[in-house]
Amino acid sequence: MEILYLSIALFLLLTLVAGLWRVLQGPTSADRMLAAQLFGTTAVACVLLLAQAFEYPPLRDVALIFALLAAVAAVAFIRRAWAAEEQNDVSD
Amino acid sequence: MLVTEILSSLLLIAGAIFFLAGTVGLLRFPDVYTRLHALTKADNVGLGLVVAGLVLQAESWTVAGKLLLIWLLVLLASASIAHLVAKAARKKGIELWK
Amino acid sequence: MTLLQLMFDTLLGFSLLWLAWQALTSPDLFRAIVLFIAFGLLMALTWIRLDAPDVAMAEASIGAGLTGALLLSALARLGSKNGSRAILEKKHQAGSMTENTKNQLPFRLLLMVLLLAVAAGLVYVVLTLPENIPGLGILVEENLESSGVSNPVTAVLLNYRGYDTLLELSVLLLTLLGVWSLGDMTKQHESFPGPVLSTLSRLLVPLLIMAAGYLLWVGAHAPGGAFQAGSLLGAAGVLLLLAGWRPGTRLAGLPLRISLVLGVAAFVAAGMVFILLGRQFLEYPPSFAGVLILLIEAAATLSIGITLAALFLGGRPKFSQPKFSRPKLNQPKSSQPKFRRHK
Amino acid sequence: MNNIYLYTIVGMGLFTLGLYAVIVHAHLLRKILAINVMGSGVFLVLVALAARNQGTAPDPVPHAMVITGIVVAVSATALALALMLRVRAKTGQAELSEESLE
Repeated sequence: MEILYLSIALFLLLTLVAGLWRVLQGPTSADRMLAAQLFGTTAVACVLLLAQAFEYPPLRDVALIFALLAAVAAVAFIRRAWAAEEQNDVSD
Repeated sequence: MLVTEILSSLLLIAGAIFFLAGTVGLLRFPDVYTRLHALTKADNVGLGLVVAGLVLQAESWTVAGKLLLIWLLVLLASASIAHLVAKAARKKGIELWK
Repeated sequence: MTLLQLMFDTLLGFSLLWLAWQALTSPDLFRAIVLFIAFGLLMALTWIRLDAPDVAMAEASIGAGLTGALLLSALARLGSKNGSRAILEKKHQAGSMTENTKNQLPFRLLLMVLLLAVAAGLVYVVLTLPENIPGLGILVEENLESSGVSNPVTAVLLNYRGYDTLLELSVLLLTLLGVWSLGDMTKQHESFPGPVLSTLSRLLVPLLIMAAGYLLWVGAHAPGGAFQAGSLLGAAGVLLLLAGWRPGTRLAGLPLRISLVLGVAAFVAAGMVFILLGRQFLEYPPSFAGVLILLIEAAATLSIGITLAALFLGGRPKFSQPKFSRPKLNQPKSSQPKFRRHK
Repeated sequence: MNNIYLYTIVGMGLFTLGLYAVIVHAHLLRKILAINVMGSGVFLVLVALAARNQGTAPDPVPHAMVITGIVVAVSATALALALMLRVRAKTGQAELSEESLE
C-alpha cells in the first residue's frame, strides 16, 4: 500500500508542476490565481497521502492548516489585487 | 489483500484521475469560466475520493473525522472562491467563450 | 519505495529552483507573486520530506497564506495610485532590460563569476562538514524531561533558547512599530463584501481560532506551538480585514496595544519572577515549566496573531473614523454605511 | 541519505538565485521577493543539515530557529512592503533608478 500512496503523491506533484503552465500563460490574473487555488488542493491531497505512507499522523495537521488557509490568498486577490486592476480599467 | 484495501486503492486511483482531469481542464479549456468548472471537479471530487480512500484505512474515528473536516474545509474554500472569481470576472466584463 | 522517494525529492527540488527562477525573472509582477505563493506551497512539502513537521506548519500558514495576501495587497496599493501605468511600466522595464543587458554585459559577466564563486564556496563548505557529529540533538533529548514539554522543538523554543524566542518576539513588535511610524493606514476603496464572502469569513474565522487553540495545546507533545498557532490567528485577522471588518475606536486603542506587547511582557515577567526567586533569567523550575510554557505560549500566540494582522493593515490604525466605529459583522445589510457599493 | 544533499544543494542554489536577483533587479517588490527566496534557501540548508545524521531524529535546534525565522521573515517582508509603498508615495515610483543612486 505504501508504494501506491507514494506513487499517487508523486503523480499529484506532477499534475501540480504541469499546472504551473497556466500560471505562466495566464492570460488573465484570475486564471493564474485559480491555478494557485488548485495547487493548494493538490498539496492537501499530497500531504494526506504522505501522512498515510509514512504513518506519521501530525502531517494531517499540516494538511488541516493548508485547508484552513486555502481561501486567504485568493480572497486577498479578489478583494485587493483584482479590485485595483478594475479601478485602473475604469480610470483609463 | 483485504477488500477494504482494494476498495481504498480504487478510490485513491479514481481521485488521482480526477486531479489529472482537473489539471488537463485547467490547461486546455478556453476561458476562465470553463476552467473554473474543471477546477472545482478536481477540488471537490478528486480530493473527496482521495479522502474517502484514506478514511477506509483510518485507524480511528477521530482520524476519519479530521480527514472529513479537511475535505469540507477545502470544499467551502473552493466553492466560495469559484463563486467570487466568476462574479468578479463577469463584473470586469470578461466575455464568455462561445 | 526509496526510488519513488528519490523521484519525489528530485522533482520537488527542481521545481523549487525553477519556480524561484520564474518568480524572480517574470516580467509581470502579479505572475511573480502567484509563482511565489506556489513556491511557498512546495517549500511546505519540502519541510515534510525533511522530517520537520513543525516547520511545515509554519510554512503552510505563512509561506502559502499570509505572505501571499501581504504581497497581493501591496501590489494592489502599488497599482492603484497611478492607474495601470504601474503595470505598463513593468512591461516597459522588462523590455528595456534586454537593452541594458547589452550595455552592461561586462558587469553581468563579472557578477556571474562572483556569484559562481559564492555558490562554489558554499558547496565546498557544506560538503566538507564533518559527518555524524552528534550536534545538540542528544543534549535536547537528555534534558527533555526537565523542560516541561515533550515536543523537542517547543522545548528548544520556549525553554532552552528562551532568549532567542523573546528577542524574536521583540523583532516582530519592532517591525510593527516601524510600519506604524511610516504613517496611518491608507483608506482602501472597498466594495461591499457580499453574502458569500461574509459567510465564508464567518465560518472560517471561528474555525481558524479553534485550530490555533488546538495547535497551541498539542504543541507541548506533538508538532505545533505558539508560532504556528499565532500565524493561524493572524490569518483569521487578515480574513476579517479582507471581509471589510475594521477595528473600532474602542478596540484600536489600549486593548490593541496591550495585546500586541502581551507576549513579550509575559516572557519578561516570567523571567523576572524567577530572578527574584534566586534563579537565572528565563530558567524555569521543572515542576512548573509545563504550565508556565503554556501560559507564555498563549500570550505569545495572541501577540503574534494580532501583530501579523496589524502588519497586514499596513499602517497605524486610525482612531477618529466614525465610519468604522461599530466593529460588528452581523449588521443587517440596509444599515451598513461603511461600504461603498460598486455598481 | 542522498536527498539531504539534494536539498542542501537546492538551498544553496536558491540563495545564489536570490542574491543575483537582488543585485540585478531595480524594482523594489522584486528585490523583496528575491530576499525571501534567499531566506528560504538558508532555511533549507539549515533544516537539511539538521537531518543528516542517519538513524536518529533530526536535530530540533535548527527547526526551532527556522520556525522563528519564517515568522520574522514575514514581518520583515511586511515592513519592507510598507517602506516600498512609502518610497512610491514620495518619489512616484517603486524602482531604484540610475538618478536615485547618485
